[in-house]
Amino acid sequence: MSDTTTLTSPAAPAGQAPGRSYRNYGSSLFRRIFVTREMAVIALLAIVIIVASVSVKNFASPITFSYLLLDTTPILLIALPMTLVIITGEIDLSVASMMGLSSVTVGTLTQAGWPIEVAFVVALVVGVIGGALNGFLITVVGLPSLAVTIGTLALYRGLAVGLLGTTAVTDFPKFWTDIAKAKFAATGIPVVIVPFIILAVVFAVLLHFTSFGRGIFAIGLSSEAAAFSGVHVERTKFILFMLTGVVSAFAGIYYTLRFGSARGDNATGLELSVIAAVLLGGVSIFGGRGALHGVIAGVLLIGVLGSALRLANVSSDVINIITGALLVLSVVSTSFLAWARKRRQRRGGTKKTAVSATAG
Amino acid sequence: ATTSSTPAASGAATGGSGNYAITFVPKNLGNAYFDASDKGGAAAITEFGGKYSEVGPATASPDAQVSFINTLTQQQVGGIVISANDPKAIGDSLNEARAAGIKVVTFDSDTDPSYRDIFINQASPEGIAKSQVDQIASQIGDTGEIAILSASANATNQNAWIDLMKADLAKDHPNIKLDEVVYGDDDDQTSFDKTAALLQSHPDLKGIISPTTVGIAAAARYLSTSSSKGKVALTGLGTPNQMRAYIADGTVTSFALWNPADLGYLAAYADKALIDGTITGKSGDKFTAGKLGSFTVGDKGTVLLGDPTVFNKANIDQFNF
Amino acid sequence: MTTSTRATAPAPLPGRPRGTNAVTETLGRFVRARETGILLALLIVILVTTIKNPTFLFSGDGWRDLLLTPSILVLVAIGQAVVIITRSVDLSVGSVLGLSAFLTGKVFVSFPGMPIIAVFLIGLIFGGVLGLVNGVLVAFARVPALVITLGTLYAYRGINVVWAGSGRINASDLPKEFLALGTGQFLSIPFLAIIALVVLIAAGWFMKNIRGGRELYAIGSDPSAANLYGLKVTRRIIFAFVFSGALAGLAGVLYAARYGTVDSQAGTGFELDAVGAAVIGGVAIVGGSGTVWGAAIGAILLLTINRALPILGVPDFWQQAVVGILIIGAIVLDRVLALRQSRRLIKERDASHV
Amino acid sequence: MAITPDSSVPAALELRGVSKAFGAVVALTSANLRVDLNSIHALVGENGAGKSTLVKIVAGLYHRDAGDFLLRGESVDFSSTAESKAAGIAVIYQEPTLFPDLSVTENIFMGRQPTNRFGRIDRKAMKVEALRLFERLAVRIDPDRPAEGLSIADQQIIEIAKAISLDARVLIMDEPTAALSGVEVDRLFAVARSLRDEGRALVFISHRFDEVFSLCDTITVMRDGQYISTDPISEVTVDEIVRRMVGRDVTELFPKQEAAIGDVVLSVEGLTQPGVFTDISFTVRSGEIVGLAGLVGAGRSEVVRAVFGVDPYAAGRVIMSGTAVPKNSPSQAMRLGLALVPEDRRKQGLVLESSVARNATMAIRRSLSKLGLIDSHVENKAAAIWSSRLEVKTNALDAEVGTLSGGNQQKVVLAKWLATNPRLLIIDEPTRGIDVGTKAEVHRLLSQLAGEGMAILMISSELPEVLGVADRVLVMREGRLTAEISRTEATAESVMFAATHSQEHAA
Ligand SMILES: Nc1ncnc2c1ncn2[C@@H]1O[C@H](COP(=O)(O)OP(=O)(O)OP(=O)(O)O)[C@@H](O)[C@H]1O
Ligand SMILES: Nc1ncnc2c1ncn2[C@@H]1O[C@H](COP(=O)(O)OP(=O)(O)OP(=O)(O)O)[C@@H](O)[C@H]1O
Ligand SMILES: [Mg+2]
Ligand SMILES: [Mg+2]
Repeated sequence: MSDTTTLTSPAAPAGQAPGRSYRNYGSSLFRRIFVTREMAVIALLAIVIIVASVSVKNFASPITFSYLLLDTTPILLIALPMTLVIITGEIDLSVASMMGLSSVTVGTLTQAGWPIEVAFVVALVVGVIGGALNGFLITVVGLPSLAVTIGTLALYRGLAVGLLGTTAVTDFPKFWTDIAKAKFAATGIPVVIVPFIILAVVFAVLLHFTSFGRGIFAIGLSSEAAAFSGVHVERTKFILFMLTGVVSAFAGIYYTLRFGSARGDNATGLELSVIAAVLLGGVSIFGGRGALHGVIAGVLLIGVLGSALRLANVSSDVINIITGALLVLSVVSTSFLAWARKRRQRRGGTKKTAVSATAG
Repeated sequence: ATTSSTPAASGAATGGSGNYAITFVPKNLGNAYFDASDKGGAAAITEFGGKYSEVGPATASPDAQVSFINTLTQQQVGGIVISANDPKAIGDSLNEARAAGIKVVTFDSDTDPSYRDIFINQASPEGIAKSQVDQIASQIGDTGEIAILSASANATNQNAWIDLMKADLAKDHPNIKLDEVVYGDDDDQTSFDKTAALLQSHPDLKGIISPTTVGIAAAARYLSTSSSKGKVALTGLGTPNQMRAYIADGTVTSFALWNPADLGYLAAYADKALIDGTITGKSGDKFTAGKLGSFTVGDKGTVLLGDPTVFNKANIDQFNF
Repeated sequence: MTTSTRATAPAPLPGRPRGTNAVTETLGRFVRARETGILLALLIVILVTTIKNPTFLFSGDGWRDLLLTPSILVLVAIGQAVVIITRSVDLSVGSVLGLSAFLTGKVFVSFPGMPIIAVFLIGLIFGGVLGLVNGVLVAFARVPALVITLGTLYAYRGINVVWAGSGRINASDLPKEFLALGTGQFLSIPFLAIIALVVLIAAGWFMKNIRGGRELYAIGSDPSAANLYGLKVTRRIIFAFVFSGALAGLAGVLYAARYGTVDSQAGTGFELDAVGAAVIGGVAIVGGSGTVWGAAIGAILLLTINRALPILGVPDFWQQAVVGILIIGAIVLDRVLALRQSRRLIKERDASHV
Repeated sequence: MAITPDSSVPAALELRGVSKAFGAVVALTSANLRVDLNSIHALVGENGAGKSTLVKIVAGLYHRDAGDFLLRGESVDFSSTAESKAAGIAVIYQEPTLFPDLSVTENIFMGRQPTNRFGRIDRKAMKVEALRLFERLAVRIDPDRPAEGLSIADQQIIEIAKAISLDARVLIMDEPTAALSGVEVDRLFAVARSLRDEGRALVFISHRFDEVFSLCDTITVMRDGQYISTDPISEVTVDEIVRRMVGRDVTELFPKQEAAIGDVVLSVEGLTQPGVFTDISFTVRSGEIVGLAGLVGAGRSEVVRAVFGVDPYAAGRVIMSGTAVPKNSPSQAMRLGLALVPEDRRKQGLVLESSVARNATMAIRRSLSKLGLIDSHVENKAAAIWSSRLEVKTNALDAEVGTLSGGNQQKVVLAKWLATNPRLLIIDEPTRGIDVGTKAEVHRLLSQLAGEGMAILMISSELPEVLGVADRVLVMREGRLTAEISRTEATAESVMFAATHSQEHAA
């Protein structure tokens, strides 16, 4: 401990001989990147695509992927903010109802003669308000998010159904309905993928490369410790719920245009698909763990599997069974792998020599 | 095998493809009514040597139907026979299917005419509405309060019938008052609980019309065990198998339905005629549908099956579907 | 008025006069209980609706439906509450209910002479086995229950649809006596309500007074501490899921008896109602606290609101919105009452310090 | 009270050549421990020496990789804590582990509640028994209140009550006194001695040598997961033990440097939160170390939490160099130069499942980011600076903090807050669970930081620490400030008097 004299405040240059030096990582780069839950999902996705291309007739065509993207875009979109919400240890079950409400908002306003662009804006504002209501009840009143969003799931759906009643609004400007379905010529890639990619980049940076994101992970692992470190726990959650609301509203607008139909029951039950995909993508429901690339792969995996099986004339019930089993298997397998690794280490453990940080 | 993203085949079919792979897409699977109708379709397709299959979503939502339609387009089937969950939402995907040369027939529940080649109408809406109103009127003595238990709030056919019933009631049955229309979402439990609520909120209710097979069965089940049994009349559209017990115990006097198997049978033959190029769906086209004889395409590409059958104690045992 | 907070510890305990004090203490505990607020809300709903339309309560069918309608959900919510108390959740209950209901019908179709009691047992055991699958996956794989049961929700439902196809069980397939159970009454109390009440009392007693029950609370309160205590965590978690599954299975049998029609979609969405009922009834979603009584009251409130709305003149289309508002209102009310109580506790502590 | 280490009587508990590794981290290489009945056995060693790991092996929580484990001469192999419990071993773990939602009584008796004939839990008997235990420990805790919200000290006492009530033949206590103050410690020792005299074997782990020497009969020293020595306590001195622990000489003296005391940095005026603390006013100047003393439960932690903005307060003001510190906003407080090292490092100080690097840079993550983005290389570099200065023992910077030993975890918390370069450092129990070498170092560090002009507010339940380090001592009792004593006047007596004055049960 001869170095104790060098203990100075960090304002002093960092170059002075420290007492110890540290390895940055305990395992190799290869292990850190490839032996992860996210990579497992991505690998599985690749395998499913390859197998399906070879064995399922009509699968390996661009049209498969353009349909796939058109169909899964709402889930892809909502999965982004949902991932962040779940990493903080909360959950939002009201997303599909918010899609319905946003859809109905666009429908009623255009029906009443408003310009559709204004209707879009109003729908997004409705999304912000709905998200803020969730956020308010959860962070300010202090209620559990599962309970609150079960309530708003009913409320937002109820408002949507109440507003439109039996009617469905189907008259939308062709310009907009075409955009929702447009593809980049020849490639078959739908245009809606552009806003998704932009949002995906924004959310990935927000989650993985900002101090806000660091706070999100800390909240999920220990919100008390996060609060003691100056993380705005409540504010962060509030923002995330608002983001979820507005992205859900955006997905609702897309849904309306894609199907050219605004109805109160649009997208019913989509929340479970979103959550299933997020969990499949390796996000821990207890919070604190997860990454966006895994989530996107998770959504696509469910989507690709579904379209391959449909093409292979597998009925929708069997597809549901497979989706459910996949979800269970994926989480069980991670804990099984962890268990197996532990066993292996335990057996080999005694022979290893002490590897710890070298004293300076 | 890759196909180009926009199939070259033109929409204006001159037919003759001979591709008799016809797929039925019901509103949802696990629905007895569609089970019966699709069986009729299967019978017809076997008769003319085509390839029958059935796909569909587990719950009745339009977006799920779209995925299936897209898949069928990719699989290059010859024809699609579909009961639409939304008049508009599945339209684009149907048109893409038609652009790929697939012949689209809607049955039971239609889309906008621009999205399909032909609609097989089970019965004329006017006929259905009138038969329902007449039955309830005779059962309650043409006076008193009634209510309607419908399927989902967006069901196109239901809403059309209900509007016609309202008009009919206003015109010919001034003493009958329609208290309320409630929606059981074609779900047993919801319909059941809505029936209970109806009876509670309208103590003077004399009759219920439920123009949906799920709804009428659930309502009958509730009535049969409540103190209103025999006091509140119930009629509507139901299948004989589901209603047999309630006709027998007197909960229900009569109800109506067309034969769903015939509906599917006719739809299959109509699709064959389109595939063959015998018809194109314009008004006045004629085709023969096996044992059902010959039919003429009417206004807006609609083919009418015929009048519904009214079931009562006397005739119910002759039917099994 | 009570002896709570920082007790004057070694003070002789048994010196307390029995009569009045015990009564006030029980009363005090009741007033402070988390379930009280929600019970109050339920009574208000019933009262207001009855004033608007007396037949809501004072008519044969009204009284019967008040008790009958929530009975099935009460059963499922009891099981759900037990699972949530152990810091898990069982989203597969709706699918288990559906499968069990369909099985019930199939049993009667295949073996028309089957005694009704045997069908009940079959339903219980069948549900228990499905719950066992959940429990084993959750407890051994140490995977969050929400994920596992979301998976089995899909899987069980899928099995149901594959099995049932487009088939359905109609009332005419079921024996008369069995159907009579679904709506019949004993001393003007429906059988279903009696079954639910018996299960409720048994479960409530178990959770409060038996070691196994208390250990469920402990596990939910802090699983790692439960491990350090040497509690049989795995076994208890499996038990909770088997219990929830068995009750969902029983509920499936009762569903068949009550509704008479069962298709492959029976029980869809029940999971959210059950979780909602438990949460509304004060069962903390993070485990460790709440009672099955609360969950049962929550279930009754949820369904009674549903039935009251049309009577109160809320148009059909707006009812779901009102239900949403009421759910939120109920949990906010619960929260406000809890806050008030903790504030009161602090005040009492201050007073005792002086 | 003769100690017979090599008698033919089998030891109550014996471990020979035990090893244990967690992945690449080797916690124990060859640990020995032999505990006799009728004795209290001290187990000492630096942070991370492997004491707690050894305890957990005995408790059946971990399985040893190699070595022998004998109980009364017979080889045993526990695969769960239930088995060790059944074999007569009770353990108080280093970190209290209670069920927050359950009542204090239920916490004590969970899993073995008294029942009547029908298996129904006999609540009354249970409560009477709990009150009896508390009486024996001379504490006042409401047996019906939930464990949620209890202070660490009270939690520790419940752990002790729980262990005693097990009536075990072997009682192992892993730093039970770390959170306790004088009175409770004395009481605990009286109970421990009476248990010994009843013929039981006790193992006592502590970093406080005065306690070890006053209580124990035998002492075993461990270093780096290895057995070093076992001696009767009367035959060794503190200096010798310390030398064996760290492998060289250490002075336990607190090297207080004189620092120029400057302007007022923090001033707190009339801070009040009903039921917790009342009318608290004090100042801290730059270069000054202010000690905040008092019995456990006096409300010291609550005051500093309110100052930092984690807890609310009803009335009063907090002023930092003339600027008002807004209520309920730790991040604003941090911006104004406050730092708080909280008392409960596992819940409040650290995100246990996160890496050393993430934790160490948690409080400076905003200043580390460029254009709003954080680079993990920058993060690692920043984390390494303070970790290395405090000699944090870790395998790599991405190791989960939860896998570090208690003392090393505390160092990470210190690193995290020193990295913010605060003007006022509030530090709640700075050396709880820290070994002697590091402790002296922390004190030197505090002194040095003060010398550089930092203002320091230190809460400590250890009187020698307060007296040795502080320039000025504030004393709290039952939520009120009762005395302010300058360094020259501060003695053990004067501080204790202010802390306990007018308390009936004061020792
Ligand atoms: N679960 C674990 N996973 C990985 N490493 C661990 C784990 N538990 C302990 N260790 C490591 O084992 C070593 C010994 O830790 P242990 O907690 O036994 O030390 P200790 O002597 O009790 O220290 P202290 O006095 O600080 O409490 C440390 O290096 C620690 O990091
Ligand atoms: N068992 C209890 N019952 C009720 N209130 C309690 C109990 N224990 C603590 N409190 C409240 O919490 C306050 C502070 O407790 P705490 O032990 O955290 O104080 P502290 O002086 O910061 O102790 P420490 O030495 O651990 O830092 C007390 O003043 C008291 O009001
Ligand atoms: Mg330790
Ligand atoms: Mg404290």
